[in-house]
Amino acid sequence: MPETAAQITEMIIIAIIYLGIFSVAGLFLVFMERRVAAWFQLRIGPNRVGYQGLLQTMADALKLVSKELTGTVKADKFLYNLAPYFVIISSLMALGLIPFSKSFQAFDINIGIFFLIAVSSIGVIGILLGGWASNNKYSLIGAMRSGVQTISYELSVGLSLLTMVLLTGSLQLSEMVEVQKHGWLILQGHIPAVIAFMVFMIAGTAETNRAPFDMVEAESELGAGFHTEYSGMKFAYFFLAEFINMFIIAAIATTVFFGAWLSPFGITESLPWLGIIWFLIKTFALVFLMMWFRWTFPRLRVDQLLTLEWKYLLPINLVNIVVMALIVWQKLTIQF
Amino acid sequence: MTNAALKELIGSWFPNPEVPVDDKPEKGISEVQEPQEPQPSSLLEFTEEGSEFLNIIVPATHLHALMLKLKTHPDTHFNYLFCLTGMDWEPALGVVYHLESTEHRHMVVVKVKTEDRDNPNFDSVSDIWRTAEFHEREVYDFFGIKFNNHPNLKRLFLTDEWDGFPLRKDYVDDINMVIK
Amino acid sequence: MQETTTINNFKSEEYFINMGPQHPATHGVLRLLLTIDGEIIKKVEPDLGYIHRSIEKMCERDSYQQIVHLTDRMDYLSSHINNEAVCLTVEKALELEVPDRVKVIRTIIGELTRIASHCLWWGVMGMDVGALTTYFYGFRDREMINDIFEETCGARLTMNYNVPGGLMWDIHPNFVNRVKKFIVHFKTKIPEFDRLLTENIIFQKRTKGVGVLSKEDAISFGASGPVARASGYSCDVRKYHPYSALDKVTFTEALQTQGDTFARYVVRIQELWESLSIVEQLIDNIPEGEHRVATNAVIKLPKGEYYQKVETARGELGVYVVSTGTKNPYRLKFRSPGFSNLSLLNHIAVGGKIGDLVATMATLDLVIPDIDR
Amino acid sequence: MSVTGKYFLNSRKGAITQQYPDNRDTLKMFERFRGEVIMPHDENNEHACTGCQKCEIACPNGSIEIIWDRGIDEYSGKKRKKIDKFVYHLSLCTMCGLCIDVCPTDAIKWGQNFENSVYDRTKLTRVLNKPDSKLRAGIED
Repeated sequence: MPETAAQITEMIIIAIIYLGIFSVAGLFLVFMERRVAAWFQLRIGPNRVGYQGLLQTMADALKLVSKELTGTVKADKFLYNLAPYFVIISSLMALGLIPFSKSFQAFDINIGIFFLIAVSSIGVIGILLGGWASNNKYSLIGAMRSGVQTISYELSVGLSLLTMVLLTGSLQLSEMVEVQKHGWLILQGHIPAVIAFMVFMIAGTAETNRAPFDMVEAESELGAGFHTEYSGMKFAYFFLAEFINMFIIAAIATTVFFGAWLSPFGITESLPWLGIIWFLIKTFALVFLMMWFRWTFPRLRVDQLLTLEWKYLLPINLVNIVVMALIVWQKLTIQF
Repeated sequence: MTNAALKELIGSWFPNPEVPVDDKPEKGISEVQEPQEPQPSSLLEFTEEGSEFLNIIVPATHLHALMLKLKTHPDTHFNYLFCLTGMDWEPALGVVYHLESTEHRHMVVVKVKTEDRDNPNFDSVSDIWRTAEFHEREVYDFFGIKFNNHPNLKRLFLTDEWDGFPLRKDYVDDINMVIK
Repeated sequence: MQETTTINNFKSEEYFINMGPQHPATHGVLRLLLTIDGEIIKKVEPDLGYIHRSIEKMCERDSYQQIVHLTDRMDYLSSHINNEAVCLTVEKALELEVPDRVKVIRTIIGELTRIASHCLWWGVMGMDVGALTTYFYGFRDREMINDIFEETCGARLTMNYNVPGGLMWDIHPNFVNRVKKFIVHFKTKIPEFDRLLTENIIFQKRTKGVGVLSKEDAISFGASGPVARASGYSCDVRKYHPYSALDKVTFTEALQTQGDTFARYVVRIQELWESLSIVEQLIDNIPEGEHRVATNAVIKLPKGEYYQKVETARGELGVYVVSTGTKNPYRLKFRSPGFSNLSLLNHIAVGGKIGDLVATMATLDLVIPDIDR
Repeated sequence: MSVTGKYFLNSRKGAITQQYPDNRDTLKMFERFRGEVIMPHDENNEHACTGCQKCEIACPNGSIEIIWDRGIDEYSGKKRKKIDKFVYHLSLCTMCGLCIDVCPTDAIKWGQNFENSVYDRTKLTRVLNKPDSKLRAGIED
């Protein structure tokens, strides 16, 4: 087999594996959200299909696939159909960078973090397109809110990650993890790192359009926001992408703040394959935290959302970067 | 204020031009019942029969002036219009206003009537009590009573093309109405 | 700013949007015609009548016993209080003195209805501002009350427990125990309500200073109930015109002066405490006696006009009966609290955002069948 | 968050869900529950309805129709009213309870069945007295 063909085959195989991960993770996250929400709300949650309802989301996905695709007559058909793919492809691309373990990472480029931030903000184009092309006023309001929100909170995500990059000195994800062998970054950077983590979680929740920042959907205000006019599998793409984005935000936080696949205090250093388990445990803990937010807090108003970003998070972030720089300069980091 | 005091006060606002003011004492209920009696000293009719409140029956021309006075006069100060009812007395159409003063906590009922069934017409009180805006729309909707100077007088519950005024006694709808 | 063009009364930046009749925030089939400039609301115009059943016309053909069950279908969240209003009117007209036992039971169930209604409102309020979990907590407590009702009255929502002259049945033997259990349970839950929503900083930011209604406007718009009391207008019918056993209990009227959405919220939470204390005062002192006095099978009210007001969970409900002495009322008018409260929506929502409108509407606590009678 | 967190941890025992079709056997309605109007018959296939039509008058919606006849009462030998069919339109019924309240002989009662939905509208019109049933002895208006 010629080398290029082999490479292409390899890429295809990897792509298929990632697609599998994508769908399984997405479906599991949906299921987890439903169960967690149910437990918060004195309910039982889906427990009929499969063991403890594990196959419930599979059944739902099947139902969605088999449903009719409806749309408005005056919609811009091309953009309308294109929008879900934007959203889902951007989140799929971001997934490729996540270092599940030392050897399990699709591509480890030297601008890893930068690429993640860049890619994850493409998704908003899909939302804007979807809202615009649906020819629905509620969708349009939702899409505009989404644009405003994502552009604002992109800054905080970037800056809070930049704070941590000061510590590692590299944008490459694998190197960032290597640095954390001497203590997770949230410990190394202590106070500014904790602040950066908090800012990142808030901004990350906002960027994935989840409650309490679900201005975009805001079902009590806008019906369903930008995907009001979508149905069947196209709706499912949006839905799935939302959950994958949540997973990605949690995964980035795990990588940058909690040492990715590294076990706490190196207790399972000798068993490298356990890394993936550690990674998933940490990620799902953060995902759970985001779900906890969602099922507890009321939604912000759109102007308050912007106030929070521009008047509070951004200045805090900027100060935080300076503090972090001072700490790195004075070598005040905690290292084991 | 007691009903009698209210009656004294309110009655003095609209003296009957045909009767000298200090000529006759007010007779109250009996005058309403028997129109052959001598002219009352006020343009307003008062009655307390069959009701726990003081009822004032006012000619349509004086409705708005009376209402404004009732609201603004410091002794009456009826600032809370809590019920506005359209009525079909057969043949007369009318409106019943229930007023309360949040300061003095007394209540009064004002009634206004018209015999004109085809084009009943009263002055709107929505500039005095803003709640009347919706209530008058409801009355217009069900009784077809028009209110002059109402800011937005159109059907509230029924569709614009609805034919007839359902709460009138002579309204017939063979399909939707079940008569027992 | 450049000159704006105006077409059909719309400025070029403004556009028109339909909120409802099937919108999650309108809680029923209320349709609001919004004129919006971006996110800012310029005008709200309610469009009603989607479920108008003309109950007033139906009442003109029904006997007085039959009217009672129609009032269940008006404000279905405080159906018992609606029933009570009609029964009180009929009893007033007939000059019928009902036994003390009936009065006390009516008041207890009325206050429980109020608690149930406010529980539902609290859950839905949380949901409207985006906190979905409140819905289930509110419904859990409401469910306990509904079980009590079901055991005693036979139905959970449209109870029709009152008849002119008393109650349809005596209370169930378990009633007192269950209510006591509920009081103990609910006392631990209201602080939880507070912790979950009232003290939440996002919630306070969403509601404080939003939809401000001044006292003068509240009176002029005929507001009643918690909406008016949040503006500082003391209007509790239970205080000023006590009916049933309400003159025997002591309670303070919940009053706030800010008049904003948060004040309306706080008033309702306070009312939960008030109603609970009223129930607590009465539940041990249900006097023995008949649960009903006999009336004629055909009730004919004496000629005249009768007006009775009661305080439902939403405000002042008035029943205005005009009788000509026959077995049917000549004209029956329900002065529903929601109708007047809805009329002020345009006044307080203009200038706010869409999110504000939703929060404001949630605290007006509109029940659409009450408006579309 | 503390409130929701507490409920999350106690979710096992705190769930208030009624798993409805599964708990059909254990689900018991209260005895006063107003599900539908029924006419109890005893073991001799006898009911207590004298056909006085008070319920028919009391019903606000016309959901009760009594088709009656005059016949010889076999216990007393007198000629009196007898019901032929007690027709009950469940589709019109609002469960107000006035008919049961007004019934002088307690011939009709509330049934606790709440699963009232059927596939065919005609099934909602019921004849409450069983075929060949007759009036119990000693029941007078």
